[in-house]
Amino acid sequence: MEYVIHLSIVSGIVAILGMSLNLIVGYTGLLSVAHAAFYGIGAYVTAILLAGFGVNFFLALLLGMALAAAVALLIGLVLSRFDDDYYVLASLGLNIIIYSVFLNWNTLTRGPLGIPGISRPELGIGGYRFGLTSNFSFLVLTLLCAVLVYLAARFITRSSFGRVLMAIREDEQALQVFGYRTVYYKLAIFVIGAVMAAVAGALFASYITFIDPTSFMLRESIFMLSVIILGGLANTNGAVAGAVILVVLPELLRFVGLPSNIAAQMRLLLYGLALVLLMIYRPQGLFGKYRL
Amino acid sequence: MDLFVQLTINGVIAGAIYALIALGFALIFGVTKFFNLAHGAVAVVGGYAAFFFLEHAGLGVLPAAALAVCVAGMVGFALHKTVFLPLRRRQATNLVLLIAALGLLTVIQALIAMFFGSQFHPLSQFAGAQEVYRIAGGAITLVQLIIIISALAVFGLLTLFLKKTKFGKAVKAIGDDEEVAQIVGINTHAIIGYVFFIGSAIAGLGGVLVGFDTGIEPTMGLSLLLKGIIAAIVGGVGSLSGAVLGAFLLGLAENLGIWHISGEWKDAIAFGILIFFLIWRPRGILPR
Amino acid sequence: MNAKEIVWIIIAIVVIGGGWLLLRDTTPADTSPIKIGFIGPLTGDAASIGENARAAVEIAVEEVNAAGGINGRPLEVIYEDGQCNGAVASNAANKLINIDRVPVILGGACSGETSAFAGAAEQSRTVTLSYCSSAPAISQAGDYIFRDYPSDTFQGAFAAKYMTETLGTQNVAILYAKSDWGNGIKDVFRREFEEMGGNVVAEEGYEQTSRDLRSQLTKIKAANPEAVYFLGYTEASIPGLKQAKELGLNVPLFGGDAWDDSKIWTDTGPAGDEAMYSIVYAPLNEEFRIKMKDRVGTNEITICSPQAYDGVKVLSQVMEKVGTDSEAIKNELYNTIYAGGVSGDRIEFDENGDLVGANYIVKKAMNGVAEPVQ
Amino acid sequence: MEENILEIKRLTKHFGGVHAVQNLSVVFARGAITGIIGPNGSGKTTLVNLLTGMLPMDGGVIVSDGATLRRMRAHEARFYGITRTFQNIRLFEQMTVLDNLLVVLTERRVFASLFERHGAYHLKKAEALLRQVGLWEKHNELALHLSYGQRKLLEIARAIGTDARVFLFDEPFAGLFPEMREIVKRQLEALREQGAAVLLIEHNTELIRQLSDYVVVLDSGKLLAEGKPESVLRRRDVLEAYLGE
Repeated sequence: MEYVIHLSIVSGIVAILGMSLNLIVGYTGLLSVAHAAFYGIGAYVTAILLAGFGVNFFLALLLGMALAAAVALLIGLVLSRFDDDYYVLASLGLNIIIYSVFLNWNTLTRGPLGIPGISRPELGIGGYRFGLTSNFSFLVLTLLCAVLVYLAARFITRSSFGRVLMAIREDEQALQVFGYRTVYYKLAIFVIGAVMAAVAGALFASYITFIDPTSFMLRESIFMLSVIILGGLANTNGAVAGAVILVVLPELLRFVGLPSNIAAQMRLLLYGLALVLLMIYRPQGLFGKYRL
Repeated sequence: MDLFVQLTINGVIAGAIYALIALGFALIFGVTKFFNLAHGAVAVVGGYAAFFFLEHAGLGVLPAAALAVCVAGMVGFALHKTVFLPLRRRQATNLVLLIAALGLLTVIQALIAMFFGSQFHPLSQFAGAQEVYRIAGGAITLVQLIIIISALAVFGLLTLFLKKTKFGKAVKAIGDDEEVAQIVGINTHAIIGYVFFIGSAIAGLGGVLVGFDTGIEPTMGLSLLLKGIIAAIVGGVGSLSGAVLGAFLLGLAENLGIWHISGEWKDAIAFGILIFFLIWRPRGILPR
Repeated sequence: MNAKEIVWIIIAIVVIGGGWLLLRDTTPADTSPIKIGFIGPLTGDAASIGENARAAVEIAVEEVNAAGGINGRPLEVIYEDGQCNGAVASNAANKLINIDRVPVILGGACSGETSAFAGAAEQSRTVTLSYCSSAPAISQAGDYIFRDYPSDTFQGAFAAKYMTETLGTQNVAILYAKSDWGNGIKDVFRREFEEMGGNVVAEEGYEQTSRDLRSQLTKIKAANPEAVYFLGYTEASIPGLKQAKELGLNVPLFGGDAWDDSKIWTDTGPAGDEAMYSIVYAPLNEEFRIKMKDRVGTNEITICSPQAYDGVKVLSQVMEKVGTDSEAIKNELYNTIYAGGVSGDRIEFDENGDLVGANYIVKKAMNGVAEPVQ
Repeated sequence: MEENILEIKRLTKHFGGVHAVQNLSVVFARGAITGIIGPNGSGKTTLVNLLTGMLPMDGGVIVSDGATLRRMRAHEARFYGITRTFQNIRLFEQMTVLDNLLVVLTERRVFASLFERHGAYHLKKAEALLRQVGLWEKHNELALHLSYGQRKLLEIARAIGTDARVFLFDEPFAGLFPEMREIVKRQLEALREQGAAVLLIEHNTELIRQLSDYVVVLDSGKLLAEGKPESVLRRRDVLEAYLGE
């Protein structure tokens, strides 16, 4: 049962990442592979404040979201000049640069040593304090966050704003002629997505109680991208489904009983193969409403 | 002064390696216009094929290297035939191709790790002791000289070949406009297939030479490739001379850059250059 | 296949798989194998360390079982990939803890792996014996967390002392891998070395995936050190040592225990001559080397493989005595002394679960082999 | 209020060495359809792109309601009441027909668009527009699933939905069946009734003769002739420019 709770927490965190990235990639058509950077910013701010200064989790979470928003604004400004392949490449470069900062700014992030001893969230009402130390209570918090993000994503995509995002994806230049300053929309959704990713980062840091830069590498961004490509672009439900599938399926593979020397590589192999086959046979993913 | 000379030499060596990757990448990009991320995997295939021929088939250094280059070329050709061509036939967008290529990169690296293990293998032990030459106070080994010469020779031969032959003209025509090229009777699919072979073979050569200079491992593909792509973009996308220029520029900037910045920022420097160029000079130094 | 079918198939797989996970029998019979978990990077950038350690564990398990197992029950190891990544290692540990219900996890390798699941292990009272995590912070990770790999504190201090007192060097440069291990030892070394009056003339890091260290070495050479403290793993050290020689950096190179891998010295050949490194004293390990070579095909023994091997031996000794209850194992580990390991002649744990008093010696490479220095 | 909504003076655009539009000065009148004809490559579409800011102009000015603009950016076109259709149809393909229309009706400000307050009004208006071109039955289809003619109609409806005062139609009749032509014609004439300035790029001289009040002939980016359709379309140089292509 604990294992199921664990997987649910991880799925919830990945689902938040998937839903937020889907706003950027699936709805707005900006193929960003920099999402792990914001995930990392959320995680690091939370970790540093919790482990170093004993700040309350929820305050740390808010600060993490704020910093992610600020960085996303800068990065979004840079990225707003590119499209298609160049967007991918530029976002990839920015992810690597931010990863380098996590890795090399030792005085702040402790570099490769990582930050241990991050505490679980604590709810304090008056003199009564309640720590979310059990995995079950943490699952409730994670699901609460995931549901909030889900509702936010649904609200955004069903609003006029969301319609503009899709139109940007389809034909940005034509949309401009109809009076939209598309660059602001792109920036806005990029920042919104980054803030949501920061929530996931804060949850991750607090759940695992330890973070180091390896969790925020380019590889993670590519994983998040696979989540929504598999689940389906421009579909919030699809992003959730993709997250659950990509978290649970590899875990199931642990039970297949392959010889240990190929089991691990087999997982990578299947993952790569899935990407190729999806692109060939179903480029919109399982539940996608948008074909790349 | 010595420091400067040596850092410059280091930069040129790194640049030559990047150039070999960037040349093949730019050649393929020139006709297909998509970012072939599987290009990095092809370089790994080249390195491991050489390792296989040296270690298990007992071949000499030159035949093993030559065969490895061919294997890399054939793998590139096969990827084109089985994945990229069908996708391009149905007008898949660049992003679809890019993600498929990413999947291929993952698959190939996993396969190599399954068959050869994840260890690091230097190939230099098959080539015997290394001669070290001194140039203006800086040091360079024979392998490194060969890398620089190969990069320049491949660039020269490739340019000449594309300029002088009918094949080269067809490649240029496809690069300008694939549909028009098809209309005037060029068998574009066949030509693109050959381009994949040539480009991948060059990357394979890069992989082999990296193996002799430092060593090979299954995961080296992505970092090699990313440097190659940066070089190709900084130089001017799709242009061969641009790719070479960009590669040497990148190599020099990385290695001279850490003169004053600590070495662990090397990757950040490389990608910083990429972002800088993308913003202020997106067509590169020598646009096609 | 249309979308709906695919969806249904996947839902079916997830439901069936999940149900099977929940419902299957997890109580082992008494003659059944004793299962313990293993976590290490079997894929990804650090895969060579994890694969090599797995080979060492397999050898140890075979030896234990050949000698009759643990009280007649064979030992079985469930290998899980941690990818040197906190999130992945945490998934792996949760599976081992909650599904396989292992009493002991041998792992993880990277400090990032161990730190990421230490909380879960502590909470579920699962004994964790890391064979590779060196980060000083792991000492405080919990009662159930042990390691038979020394904390960085010891090695950095030893190297500082050796380089000032025995080698008599005052001005050294540091070249280190940007990993928990490299960075951790570097920090301790630098502090201790400067406290002893030494002077660090240059400090250069490199990303773990980097194989071209020429420019870092060029800068180091220009700083004119009397010696270089070079903390690298096998993959970067082989080219790094060669590149140092090519560049004419003819000062003593001093490395960490990761250099106790004969692959480095056979592959670098003469370029490795005169290089030195510190390593925990271990009396006999020829047999282990031969067995490793039989298994992995090369003479490679990466950092931590000896500790992984010893870890299995220590655990079997403990389980032989107190059975498979994890609390009993934990209590016994604090009291146990294991002698004659391949990673050290005496393995025992202090009250933090750290290896006690690592006894370092220095080895020097010559003609492709590393031999202890008198 | 001035008679001329839009005027261009000495407008110039070149691509490399090629002059796509050269020193072009034209006046577009209120309540009139101005036909623009000329051989392929004569700069017709470039002119539309310049007027909507999709290309930056290299010289000259655009005068909108008497205000002189040296620069027009794409998102500003709507502010000056200019809208367009595209020769090669640029719909928002993977969006529904209804969304294609709604997107040009709704709130332009970023944050206000998140909290749209006039949704019901926009929906009614979109429905009316779609009914006008006979596409309401298709409103839930993706734009890419429409037939060629329906796509053209949707683009025209989208342009009309913007409430612009200057409409630039780039070959709206090309490839349409007669019944659809009639729908388009009705739309154009209705716009003229309402006092808009309509620019009509069209190859079919018969249509130009029927519809336009004024004709501008371009050749190699330069003004070749202008005037009433009857007189312009009779001129020899105009005919030669056409026959020469």
